[in-house]
Amino acid sequence: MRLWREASLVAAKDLRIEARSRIALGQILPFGIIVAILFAFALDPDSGLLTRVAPGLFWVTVLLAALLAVGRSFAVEEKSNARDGLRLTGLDGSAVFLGKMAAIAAELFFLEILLGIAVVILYGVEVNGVVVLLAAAPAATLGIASTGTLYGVLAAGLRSRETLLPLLLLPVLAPVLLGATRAFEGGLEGAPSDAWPWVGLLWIFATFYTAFGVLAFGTLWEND
Amino acid sequence: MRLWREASLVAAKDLRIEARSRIALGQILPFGIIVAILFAFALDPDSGLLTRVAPGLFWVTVLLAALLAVGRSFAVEEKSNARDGLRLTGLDGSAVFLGKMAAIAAELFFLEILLGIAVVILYGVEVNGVVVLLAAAPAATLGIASTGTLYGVLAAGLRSRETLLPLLLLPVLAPVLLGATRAFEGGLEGAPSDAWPWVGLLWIFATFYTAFGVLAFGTLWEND
Amino acid sequence: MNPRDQLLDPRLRRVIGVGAVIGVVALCLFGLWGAPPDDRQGEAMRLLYLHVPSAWLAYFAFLVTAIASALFLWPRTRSIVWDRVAGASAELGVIFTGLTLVVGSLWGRPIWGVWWAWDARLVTTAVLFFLYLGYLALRRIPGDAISTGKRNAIAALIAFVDVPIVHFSVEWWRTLHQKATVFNPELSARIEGVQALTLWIAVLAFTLVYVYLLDRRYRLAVIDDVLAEQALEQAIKIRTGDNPGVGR
Amino acid sequence: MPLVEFHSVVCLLGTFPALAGVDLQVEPRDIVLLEGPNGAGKTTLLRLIAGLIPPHSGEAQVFGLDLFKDRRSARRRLALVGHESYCYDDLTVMENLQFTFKASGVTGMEINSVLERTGLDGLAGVRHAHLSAGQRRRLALANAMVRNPELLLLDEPHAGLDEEGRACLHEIIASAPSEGRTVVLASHELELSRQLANREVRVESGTIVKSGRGEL
Amino acid sequence: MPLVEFHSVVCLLGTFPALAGVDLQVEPRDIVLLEGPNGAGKTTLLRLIAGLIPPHSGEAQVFGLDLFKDRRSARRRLALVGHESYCYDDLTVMENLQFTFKASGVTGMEINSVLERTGLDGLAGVRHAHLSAGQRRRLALANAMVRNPELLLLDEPHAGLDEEGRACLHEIIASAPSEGRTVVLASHELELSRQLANREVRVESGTIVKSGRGEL
Ligand code: HEM
Ligand SMILES: Nc1ncnc2c1ncn2[C@@H]1O[C@H](COP(=O)(O)OP(=O)(O)OP(=O)(O)O)[C@@H](O)[C@H]1O
Ligand SMILES: Nc1ncnc2c1ncn2[C@@H]1O[C@H](COP(=O)(O)OP(=O)(O)OP(=O)(O)O)[C@@H](O)[C@H]1O
Ligand SMILES: [Mg+2]
Ligand SMILES: [Mg+2]
Repeated sequence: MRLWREASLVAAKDLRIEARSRIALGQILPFGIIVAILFAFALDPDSGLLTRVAPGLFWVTVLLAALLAVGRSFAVEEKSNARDGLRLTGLDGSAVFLGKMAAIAAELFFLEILLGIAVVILYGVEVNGVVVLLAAAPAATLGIASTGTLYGVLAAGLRSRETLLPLLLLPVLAPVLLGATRAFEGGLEGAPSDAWPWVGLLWIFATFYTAFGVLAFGTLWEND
Repeated sequence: MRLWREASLVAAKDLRIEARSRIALGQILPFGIIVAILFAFALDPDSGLLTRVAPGLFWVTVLLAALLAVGRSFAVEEKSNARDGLRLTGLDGSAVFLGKMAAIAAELFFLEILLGIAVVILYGVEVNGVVVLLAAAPAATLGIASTGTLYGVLAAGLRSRETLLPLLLLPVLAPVLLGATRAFEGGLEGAPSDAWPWVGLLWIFATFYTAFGVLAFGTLWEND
Repeated sequence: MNPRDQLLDPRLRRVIGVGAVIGVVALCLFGLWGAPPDDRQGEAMRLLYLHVPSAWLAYFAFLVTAIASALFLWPRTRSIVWDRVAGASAELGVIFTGLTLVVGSLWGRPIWGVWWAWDARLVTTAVLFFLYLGYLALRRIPGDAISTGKRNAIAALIAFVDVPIVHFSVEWWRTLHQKATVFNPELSARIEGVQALTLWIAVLAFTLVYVYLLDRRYRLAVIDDVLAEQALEQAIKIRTGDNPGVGR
Repeated sequence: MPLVEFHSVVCLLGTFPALAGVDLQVEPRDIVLLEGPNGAGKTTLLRLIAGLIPPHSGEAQVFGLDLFKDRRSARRRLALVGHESYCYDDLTVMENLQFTFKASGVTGMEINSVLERTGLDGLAGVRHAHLSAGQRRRLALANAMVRNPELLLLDEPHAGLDEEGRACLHEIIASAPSEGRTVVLASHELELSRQLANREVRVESGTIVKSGRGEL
Repeated sequence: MPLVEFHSVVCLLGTFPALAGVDLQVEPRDIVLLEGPNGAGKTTLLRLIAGLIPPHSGEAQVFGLDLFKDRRSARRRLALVGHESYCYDDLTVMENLQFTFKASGVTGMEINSVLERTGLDGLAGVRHAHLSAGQRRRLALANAMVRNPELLLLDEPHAGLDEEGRACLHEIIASAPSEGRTVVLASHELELSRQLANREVRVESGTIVKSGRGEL
């Protein structure tokens, strides 16, 4: 009970800061859409190639946006050394993890919905299995958010945070990226039935990373 | 003369800081290579599609690495408000621009060489026109570095620098991205002769953006 | 707990060292002359005797890293020994992964006609390589022994997730790379005769080399720690000695 | 039982022994003044007591809890005012205080009374980013007080405070013993601080060179 | 001709009038003390004189140059020690000073003598990131002195300095007139600063309420 109360406190704080600085809405989203357009640009649009690679591009874009969101979530703690203040409150590391992760996941999910609409329109893909998409996206999002938060705190406090984060995060997320792409391929132009194993894999990942994060975050958070 | 002396002072400072924190070499480069691998993975490998999209992916990756490099270049000025110190020295805005741009371009160029080798090996593309590549890459690099520096200072000092920068930068660089991609398509698998107009375009861009930066940077730099 | 400064008993280590040399010589003899060339792949097939054991030893090294990390995280068994073992084993694992990649790539050229393909097995192996490079980079960031140890251990446990993915990639995806011959889902090896014998000699030789190098690398870590401790004593002397300057 | 009990504690920053063997005891309701030259290790000592950095060797206990094993439990019962404000730029003074208050799960403190005590009444709705240096300092103090700490660690709390701010600070320090609080204070404002402290500890080059009641 | 000449200057931070009509004149070789409560606008005034922020309205001249039109030329001839150190974390003390020195293109100053004057001799090779609060403050002072400024602006330079550091600071301020320097100093250490200043200006709520020679 206490864990949830504390986690929601942290999530509320992060979301309030985001709401005030309008970064998720005002900047990360346009960033995502611009990257989507750039890809389309770089990939020679008239070859019909776009619809085929749309799922992959969608998730690579989400991943890049997630890097920004995670970086921002910990940059907020860096300024005026707020991180030390948060540690001094004696909040449980697991609560901080769940709170930060929930805030990032919420931002990403919001982004995915709008980006998804943009991709469907821009790349002209068909949606065959909405249910698959709706089952896959939250799992992938949770996987990305939890790993991102875990690695965010690993890199936080190091002077080179901004650049170290992608380096650490991208390889670990490769399986999530792959699973999400395959699931979306099934849900968009392909056969939804092919996608279900991938959705299962994604949920396994999400559960595993989240549980691991809850256990491990405290250790990372406490020590410097 | 004085402009060059001052610019080289700034460039030397930035490169020394980079050399000490080892971020360009130790982190941005692996980041680039990992992104290259991820792209390849997301794009369904066995279809022979990769060699076709290699130039586009190469430049998108360089662009993303450039975002990191520019962000880092201005993050360095933010800490302890070093930016105000730099402004107080009374250095010419144009010198600061040229210095920072040169340091970023040097880092990017280094990255491109190694990333280029990785892409040739990993994506298995053929190199038909080395001269074209060698003519196009520096132009694109200068274009990216100059625009990056110009927008970097626009975003610097704003609390939301990290996330605002990509948003500002990516649309402006779309033409550079397009030109560089087309030029590389010609220089790699295609016909080098097709590429030359694009190389010309890239040089025009680079010259224009650099000249514009030299003129405009001062204004942006002076005001807050 | 008194952390041990030798991983293996010196006599045992010497035996293993000699065994490793013999193993490698035997592998050369069998691999180059003893085993017959493959009916389809010809001489190129001999690369198998490097490729497969190095891949397996990479798995094994990362497994050791993961187990040592878990032991470090578990408060009851926490000891600097496990952190050192984890680091040493991960370094060897990266080397073996690199060897797998290089040899596989050399092998791919004559057999598949390309150095590299975007095959799930190949890509997951490359990801594995970078993952542990990242882990090693993280290990280099200084801090106190316990905190850095925990941080490293957590990163190692996350990274290990990729190992089963590499192994099962040939089952989960349609790959250019061939499916498992030995540790397949049916657990019945499809390799026999002198070829099988040579493979097992190779695995044995690689394992001995691994254990020997692990011990040596561990020893190096111990020496590093001793040197750091000495440097610290020196630094404390300098700091508390009466020296001019602002508090230094 | 002393609140803080250190025996030959060594603490490293990177590889540098910022504390090179410190012995220190703080009794409940003491007001201890840490003084010493720049770079002596006062900030490091305070952060170590607060459990923000780990000790390297020696014996270190705060509230009887071992700092080698558990740095979190002790933290709940103490507060630190550091060189920086530990606040979020985008939250207002009130929101920052409320967050700390709820996150620490304390009782027996009213945010409004803390605002008054630190002279921040008029600024409750202003964002941290818009505060002046002295106002941030007051907020840092308020942020510590709102947690109603048993042990209050102050790192150069005078810096940047005006006359009124110093008066608020002194009121808080002076009434600490009666409120059941212990104070450890690092400061270069020796004249002001000596009036308040009942013990003075001199730190030099990472060790404690003198320690005693009253002026050294 | 006064070095600084302000007539009813208004300066906005965001939309907030941090300075709401300031009249100020600083004569060459003056040592002016700015005092006033937290949030009065002292820092804003110093940053304005330094040309780091633009004025909104009124008349503002420094070295006879109009701050509305040209903020850069005046900057070459002055230096500001602000709340932060303006230095690069990854460069050493010496490298930071050398960069400032070369970038300002000054003459008639030796880095080593500045290091000595600020008591930083032993720290030339240490990175800024590894300095303590007081050491950073000294470096900020050295970084200003290395530019050999005609006008030296100091924003709470006492904060964080130990006894020795304060002695260095006071030597620098006291010898400013004889070295042809003018000093504007914002500080809450009134007793210490009054001994040095020959003029005192009181800032309150963005305006100057009193100004005069000697104590007000
Ligand atoms: C860069 C290219 C390659 C990489 C990264 C790679 C990677 C691997 C890995 C990681 C394993 C261990 C699999 C396991 O037991 O879980 C493996 C096994 C194996 N590889 Fe490769 N490989 C590459 C190229 C090749 C080529 C070109 C061939 C031959 C045509 C080949 C044939 C084999 C065989 C026969 C096995 C043993 C399979 C078993 O018994 O499980 N590999 N490879
Ligand atoms: N990462 C580091 N590596 C090496 N030395 C460091 C590092 N961080 C701090 N130091 C050194 O540790 C010493 C202790 O610093 P500390 O901040 O504790 O001093 P202090 O007593 O608070 O000084 P001040 O009065 O200036 O605030 C300083 O000499 C500083 O140079
Ligand atoms: N961006 C902003 N928006 C609104 N108000 C601001 C902003 N920035 C600063 N202020 C306000 O401007 C006022 C002037 O601040 P300034 O830093 O100049 O004060 P100061 O005299 O230096 O105070 P101190 O003694 O605390 O350093 C403060 O009241 C502050 O709250
Ligand atoms: Mg200090
Ligand atoms: Mg101020």
